[in-house]
Amino acid sequence: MPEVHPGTAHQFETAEQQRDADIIGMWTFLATEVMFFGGLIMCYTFARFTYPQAFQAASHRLYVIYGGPNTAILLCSSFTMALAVRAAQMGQRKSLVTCLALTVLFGLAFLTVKGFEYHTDFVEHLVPRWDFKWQGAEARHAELFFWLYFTLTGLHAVHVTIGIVVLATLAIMAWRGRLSSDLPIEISGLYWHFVDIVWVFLFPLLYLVGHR
Amino acid sequence: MSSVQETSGLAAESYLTEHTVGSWLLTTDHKRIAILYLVSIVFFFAIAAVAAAMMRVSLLWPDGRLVLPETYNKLFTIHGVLMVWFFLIPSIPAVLGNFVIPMMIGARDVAFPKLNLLSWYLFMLGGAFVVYSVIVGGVDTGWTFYTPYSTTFANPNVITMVAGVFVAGFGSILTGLNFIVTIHKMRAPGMTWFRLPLFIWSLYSTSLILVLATPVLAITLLAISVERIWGLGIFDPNLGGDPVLFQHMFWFYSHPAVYIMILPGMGVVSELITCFSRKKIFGYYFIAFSSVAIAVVGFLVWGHHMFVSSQSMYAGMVFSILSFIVAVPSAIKVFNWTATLYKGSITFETPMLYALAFIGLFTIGGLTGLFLAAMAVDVQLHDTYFVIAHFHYIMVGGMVTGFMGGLHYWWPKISGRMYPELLGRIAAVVTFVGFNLTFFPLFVLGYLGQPRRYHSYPPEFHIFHVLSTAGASILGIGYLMPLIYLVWSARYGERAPANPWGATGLEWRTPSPPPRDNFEETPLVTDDPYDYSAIEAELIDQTGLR
Amino acid sequence: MTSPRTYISTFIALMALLAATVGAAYIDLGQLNLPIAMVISIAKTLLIVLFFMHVRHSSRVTWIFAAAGFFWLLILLCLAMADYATRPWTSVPPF
Amino acid sequence: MPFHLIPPSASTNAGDVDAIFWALTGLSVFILTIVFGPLTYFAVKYRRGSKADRTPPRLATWKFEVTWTIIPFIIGMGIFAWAADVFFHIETPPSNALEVDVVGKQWMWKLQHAEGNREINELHVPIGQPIKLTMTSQDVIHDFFIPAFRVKQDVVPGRYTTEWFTATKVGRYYIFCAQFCGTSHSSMIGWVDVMHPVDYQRWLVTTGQGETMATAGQRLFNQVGCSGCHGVSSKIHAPRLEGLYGGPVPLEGGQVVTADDKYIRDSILLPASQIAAGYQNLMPSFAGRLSEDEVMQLIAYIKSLASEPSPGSNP
Repeated sequence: MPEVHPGTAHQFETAEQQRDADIIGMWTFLATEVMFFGGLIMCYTFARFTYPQAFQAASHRLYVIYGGPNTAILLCSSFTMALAVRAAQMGQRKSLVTCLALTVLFGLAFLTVKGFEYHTDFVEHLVPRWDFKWQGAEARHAELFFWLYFTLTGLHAVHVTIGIVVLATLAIMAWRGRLSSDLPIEISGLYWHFVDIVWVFLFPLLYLVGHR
Repeated sequence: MSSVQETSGLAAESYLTEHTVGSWLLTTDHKRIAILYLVSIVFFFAIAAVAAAMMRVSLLWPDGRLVLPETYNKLFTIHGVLMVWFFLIPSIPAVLGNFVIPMMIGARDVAFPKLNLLSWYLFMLGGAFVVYSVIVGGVDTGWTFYTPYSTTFANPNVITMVAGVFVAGFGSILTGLNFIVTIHKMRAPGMTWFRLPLFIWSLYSTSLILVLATPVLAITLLAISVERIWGLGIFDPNLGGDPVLFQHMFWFYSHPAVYIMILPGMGVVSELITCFSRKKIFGYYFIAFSSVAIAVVGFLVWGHHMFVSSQSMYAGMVFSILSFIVAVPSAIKVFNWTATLYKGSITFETPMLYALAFIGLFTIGGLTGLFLAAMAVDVQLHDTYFVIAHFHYIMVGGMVTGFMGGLHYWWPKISGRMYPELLGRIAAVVTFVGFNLTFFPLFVLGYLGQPRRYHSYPPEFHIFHVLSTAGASILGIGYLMPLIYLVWSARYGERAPANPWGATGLEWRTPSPPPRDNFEETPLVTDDPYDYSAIEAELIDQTGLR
Repeated sequence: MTSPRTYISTFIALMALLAATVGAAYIDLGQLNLPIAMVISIAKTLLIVLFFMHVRHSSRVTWIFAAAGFFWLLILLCLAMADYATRPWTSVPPF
Repeated sequence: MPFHLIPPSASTNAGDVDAIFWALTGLSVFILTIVFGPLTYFAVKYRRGSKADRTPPRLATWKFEVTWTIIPFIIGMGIFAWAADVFFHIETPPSNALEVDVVGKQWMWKLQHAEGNREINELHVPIGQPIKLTMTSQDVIHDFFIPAFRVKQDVVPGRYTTEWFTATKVGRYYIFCAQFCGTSHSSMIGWVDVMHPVDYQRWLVTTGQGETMATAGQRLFNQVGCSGCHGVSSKIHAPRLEGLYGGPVPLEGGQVVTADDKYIRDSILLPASQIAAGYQNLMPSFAGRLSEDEVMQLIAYIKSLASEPSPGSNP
C-alpha cells in the first residue's frame, strides 16, 4: 500500500486518491456552473433571436473600450494563474506568491474597470427599471438586453469576487508557508480559468452583437 | 447463521454509539447524515401528506366544502413543493444512497464528508424557508410556478418559497457531486465498474441529473424572484418576454427530475429482486446502461409537457419521438427483473413484496406515460387527473414503494434491529391496495376531462373522487404502520445479524449497525455482484431446502 | 508538468484571438458575425481548457467531465430554440 | 350519482383521438399480461421450497435483450407516427372555418362571433361546420378545453393561439379552463351549445348586436384615430391596409413576413418592432389603450379589407 500523506483526510487511502477526487469534484462543480450560466444564456438566446434589431442597437450602447481591455485583463490573469499552478507544483514558494498576487491584482483591475463601466451605464440611464431612458425604437426590448447584461455580468462579477477572495487567502497562506500541498492552488486555478471562459463568451455576446 | 454473536460483541462501538446532540448535528459520518435526512424527510412528508389528506377530504363534495378555493390552491402547492423537493428527491438518494453507497463500494465515507453535511444544512435551510412561507400565508401557484401567474398575480410569499427551493437545490447539487466523485474514486480494490451493484449505477445516473439539471432550475427560480421583485420581464409578455420560455427552462430541470424520482427506486428494486430470488440478476449490463441511457435521453424530452402550451408543432414532434425512445430503457428493466425470477428460489419478505408492487405500479405508470407522449391523446389528457394518476403511479407507486422496500431491506443495517416481519407484510399489502384504489379512478376522471387543480367540480365526477378518498384513507394507514413499527423496532426489535437476508454485497459483510469507518479493514473484491450460487449452496447444506 | 513555453504561446494565441474577435466585429459580415464570434470563443475556450487547465494531459474522465457541461448546455439551447425557430411553420408537413 | 366511464364524443376529431386512446389501452393490457403472466408464474413455481427444476439455464441472454429492446422501440415509433398525424390534423384549422374570437381573463371567457354576437362563458355553434377559435388572454395563461371535442389549447397572454373543431352532436358540453390561473380557476367553466344550423341562425339574429366584428372594428378604426394615417384620404405616409391581410410584407432590413393576426396585433401594440420597408417609425403604440377584444375587432376589420384592391400608390 502506498504511504499515506499526512494531509490526507481519513476517508482516503492515499494522497493520490484524494488529489484525483478533488480534481474530479472541481470539474463536476464547473459542469454545474456551466449550466447555471447556461440558464441565462438560454434567456439571452431567446431574446436575441426574437428581437435582433433591438439587441443590436442596445449592444452598441456598450463600450468595447471597457469590455475589450477587460477581456485582455482576465486572459492575463489566467496566464499568471497557470504560472502559479506551475510554481506550486515545482515548490517555488516565492514565484508562487508573486503569481498569485498578480492574479489577484488582475482580478481587482477587472472589477475596477467593471465598476467604472457600471457607473457609465448608470449615468447614461441604461439601468433597467431603475432609471431607463431609451431614444429610439423598441425601448422594452432594449431594456431586456440590459436586464440580461446586468444579470450576466453581475453574476460573473460575483464569481470573480469569490475567486479573488480564495486566491488572496491562498497567497497569504503560501507567503506564510502554511500550504502543505499544491492541490488547493490547482483546484482554485481550475475555478479561476472557468470564470475566465465565461467572460470569453460574454464579451462577444454582449459587446459585439451584429457588426459595429 | 452465526453472526449474531459477532454483532452483539461489536454493537458497543457502532456508528450509533455516541448520543450527544452535537455528535449528530456536527457529524460528517455519511451514515449519521443519512439518518438526519431520514428524520427530516419524514417530517416534510408528514406536512405534505396532511395537505393531501385535506384536499382529498375536501374533494368528497363536488362544491369542495372543507376548504375555500384559495386554501385548496395553497394546499396543492404545499403538497407538490414539499413532496417533490423535500421528500422524493432526497428520499432514496440522500437517505439510502448516503447510507449504503460508501459501504457498497467498500469505502470509509463519501469523498467529501463535510460537503455532505453542508448539503443537509442547505436542505434544512431551504425547508425552513418553505415552511416559513407556508406559515405567513402560503403560496397558490402550484409547484410549477408558471409565469406570469407567479410573477405578477400570486402573492409575494412566492419569493420566499422559491428561495427555499433555490437553496435546497444547491443541497442536492452537492449531494450529486459527492456521489459522482465517491463512485469514481472511492471504490475498494477490485471493485471495477462492472462489479458495482446496480443500485450504484442507478444513483450514479441520478447524480448526473442532479448536477446538470438543478442549476438550470436555480437560475430560473432566480429569474422569477427578480421578475417578481423588480418587474424585469424575460417571462412577461407585456415586457417582451415569453411565459413559454419559463416552461422550457422549468421542464428542462423538472422532466429529468422525474428521473431523479424514479431511477433510485429502480436501483433498489434491482437489489431486492435478485436478493429475494437468490439468483444472479438477468442482464446486468442492460440494466446498468439503461440507467445511464434514461439519465441522458431524459434530458431530451421535456417538451412533452408543452404539447398544448403553444410550442411549435414541429418541436412537439421531436419531443414526442424522443419520449417514446426514453420509454425503451424502462421497458428493458422491467423485462429483466421478470426474467431474474426464472429458476430462482423466491421468498416473500416485506422488501420483496414492495419490489413486486413496484414492478406492477411502475409498469402501469410507464404505460400511461405512453398515452401522454402520444401527441393527439395528450391534447385530451394534458393537465387532467390522468396526468395526476400517471405521475403518482410513477412517484408514489414507484419511488415511494421502492423507498419503503429499500428502507425495510437496509433497516437491520441502519438500526441494528429487525422490524416485525408480519406487520411489515401487512403494511405492504395495505399500501398496495390503498394506492390503487386512490389513484386508479383518477385515470378515468382524466379521460372524462376533469382538469387538475380544481377545488370544485361537476357532479358527474363525484363517484370517482369518493373512491379515491376512500383509497387515500387506506393508503394513509399503510404509511402510518411502518412509521410506528419501525420507530418501535429501532429500540425493541430483535437484534439483527450482519447479513439477515443472506445477501451479497459489501454492506452485508460488516456488522449491523456498522462501525464508524464501515469496515474493520478495506475489503478486497474478487467476484461479480449477485453471485448467489455460493450463498445458496451453504444455505442448502444448512436447511436442506432449495 | 507543462513548460512555461507552452503557457506563453497559449497566452499569445489567446491575445491574438481576442484581437481577431474585436476586429471581426467591425466588419459587416451579415449573418456571419455571430458564428465567427462564437467560433473564436470556442477556440479560446479550447486553449484555456487544454493548456491552462491541463486537460490535454489528464485522464479520460476529466475530458468527459469538461465536455459534459457544454454538451448539456447545447441540448438546452438547441431543443428550446427548435421551438422558437419553427413557430412560424404552421402548415401541415407534407407526409 | 349519475356517472359515465367515457366522455361524450361530439366532434369529428373525437373518433380519431379515441381510436389511439383505446389502441394504447389495449397495448397496455397486453404488456401487463406479458409481464405479470410470467411474473406470477415464476413467483409461484420458483417459490422457496418448491420442487421446481432449478438447473442453471443456458440462455443466450443477448437474444432476449435485443428482442425486448427492438420490439418496444418499433411499437413506440408506430404510435408516435399515428398520434403525430392526428395531432397535426387537430392543430391545423381548415380554411373555410367560421371564426370566433376568445379572450380569457381571471376567471371568465369572453367570446365574440364574426357576426358580432358576444357571449360570456357560453359558445353557440352550428353542427357540421368547422369553427376556428382565435384566442388570447388578458392576464395569465388559461386553457380552453372542451373534453367532448377532444381539443385543448393554452391561451397565452401576448399572442394568439388557435383551436378548431367541427361539432357532430347537438347538445351542451363543458368548457374547462385547464391551466391553473388563480383562486377561482375551478369556477372558470363554460358551456358549448351545439345547435342545428337553423337554430343557430335564429340565435344569431335574436342575440345580434346590429354590427359585425368588422364593422365594430371599422368604428374603432375611426374612433381611436387609425384612419388619420391609414385612411384613404390621409396625407401622412403610412401603409395602406387594403389587400394587406394574408399577403407578404417586406420589412425594413430585408425580412419578409406574412400579414397574419399575430403580425397585425404586434403592429398595433408594438409598432416599432417590425417596420414595413419604406416607412418611418412614426406610429405610437396602442398597448394599454386598446383591450384585447378591441384589437381583435380591428384585426377583423383589416381582414375584411383583404379582398379590396390594394391601392397602387404604395412606394
